[in-house]
Amino acid sequence: MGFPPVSHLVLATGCSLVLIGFYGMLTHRNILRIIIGFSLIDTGIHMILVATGYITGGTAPIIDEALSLDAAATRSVDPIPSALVVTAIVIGLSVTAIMLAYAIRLYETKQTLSLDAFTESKW
Amino acid sequence: MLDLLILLICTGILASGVLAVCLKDLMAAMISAGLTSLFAAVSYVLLAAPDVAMAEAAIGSGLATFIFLYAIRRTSGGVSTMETGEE
Amino acid sequence: MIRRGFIILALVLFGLVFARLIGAYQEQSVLRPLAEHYVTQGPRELGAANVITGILITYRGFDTLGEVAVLFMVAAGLGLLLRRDGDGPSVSANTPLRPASELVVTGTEVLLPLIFVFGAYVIMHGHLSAGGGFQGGAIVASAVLLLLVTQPLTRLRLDLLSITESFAGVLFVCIGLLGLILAGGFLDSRFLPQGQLGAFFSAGAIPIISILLGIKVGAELSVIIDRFRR
Amino acid sequence: MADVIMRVAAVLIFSGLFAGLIRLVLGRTLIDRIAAIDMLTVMSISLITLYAHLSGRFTYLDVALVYGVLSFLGVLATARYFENGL
Repeated sequence: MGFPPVSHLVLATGCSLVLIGFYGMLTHRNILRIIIGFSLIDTGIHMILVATGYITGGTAPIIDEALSLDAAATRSVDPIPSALVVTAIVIGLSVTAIMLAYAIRLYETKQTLSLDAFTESKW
Repeated sequence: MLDLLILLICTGILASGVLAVCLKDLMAAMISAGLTSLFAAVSYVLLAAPDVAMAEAAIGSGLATFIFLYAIRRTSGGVSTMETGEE
Repeated sequence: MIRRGFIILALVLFGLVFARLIGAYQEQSVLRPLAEHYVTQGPRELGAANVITGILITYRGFDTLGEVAVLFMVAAGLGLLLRRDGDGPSVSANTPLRPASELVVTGTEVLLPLIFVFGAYVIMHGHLSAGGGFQGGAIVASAVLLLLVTQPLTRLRLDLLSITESFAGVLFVCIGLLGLILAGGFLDSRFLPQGQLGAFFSAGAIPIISILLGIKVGAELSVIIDRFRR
Repeated sequence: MADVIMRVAAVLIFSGLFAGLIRLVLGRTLIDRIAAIDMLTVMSISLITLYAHLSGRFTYLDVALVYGVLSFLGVLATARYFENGL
């Protein structure tokens, strides 16, 4: 098999997604589009974190008929990045919600979402 | 087999990510960003992390997209006076 | 034009950093020592078949408490940010909402209880299969969202939701203090009998904490969604 | 026999995902893209189910159920947005 390992593929995709989101944040002038770029970066970082927890040929760390307690040490993947990412996803939603609320407030004051209209708050 | 599945899903993630940045229509860009999260959730299942996949599918792809939908509604969609292009 | 050059430069630099990171990364073939301890000792100590839920609720329970506090602050802050002003211009308020068609309303009435049941299943089965408080709470909030989408004139009882989530939060901290008194430390779930690994009534206090977490997260996410409506 | 069925299912899911991606990238109107996204969600459900069978872990099926909920909700919400009902 000429394929790179599975976690390298996901790692590379996550890094590319971070770059894509960064590009979107830098080039666009619309606040909602900047928030979209931010959420893309969020997803990319989650992918990187999950990929670092993968063990070659691993399966989910849930003990049931398919995975006995003794086999878990050798066959299951790393549970710590998974637990961290579950919390990170919820925090990502909170941050997105706050940013969107600020975007709505800005729209109500200026009737536009372009960054060029908000010159007085630049520093 | 797992390699091929991951490769296809990664292609989908990259394609929808590029679409989310490049599309002119704000609504389509937002839906593409939601699709990115959806494919990312599939890749988490393939990486054996079903808890994360469930959270990402329900929160990152579901609720975040709908909050975006409401926000676009309240800012009346694509505003005509707004420059969406680059510079 | 010079701006575009800077953007490309920044992207290329970040790309180089990422490429070096990926090139130096080796896929692991054995678990790290801490992870091995969690995977081998976690089910024996806690009785939770799902190691991730065990980590989230007991080993890293304090993080979860802080995260729930962040969600609570976000819900409160959104109430402040998006409050409806008396004479708010509210661009879209002048166009009346179109009611959903009968097919959609009937389909929602059939589907809504099923989604709630599925959310309850995910919350209460969190220590046995994939899921837990956060995921189940998000599913319950999706069901609330479905209700709001098909019947946009529904008014959520925000005061009731606030009281519910406050009670859940207080009970969460109380159970944490019980763990401090009766077992090893704050949010230690071992003060209830551990039970058989894989049975529904097992894993000490983890299912109870999970249910409280699910109620709290579901109520908070519902409040967050409701704030975004016009 | 079961192996053959699995292979056929994998090929069908692959081609379905591929066709959906093509429609998503080329899609002329927004409605085309939304239909493509709905199809891609269904294809993801079948992909997860196939992988749950291949790896022998049936706890993965819960994730497919979440996708099933989302598939209905997503299309309904976007459709209501377009008919000015959100």
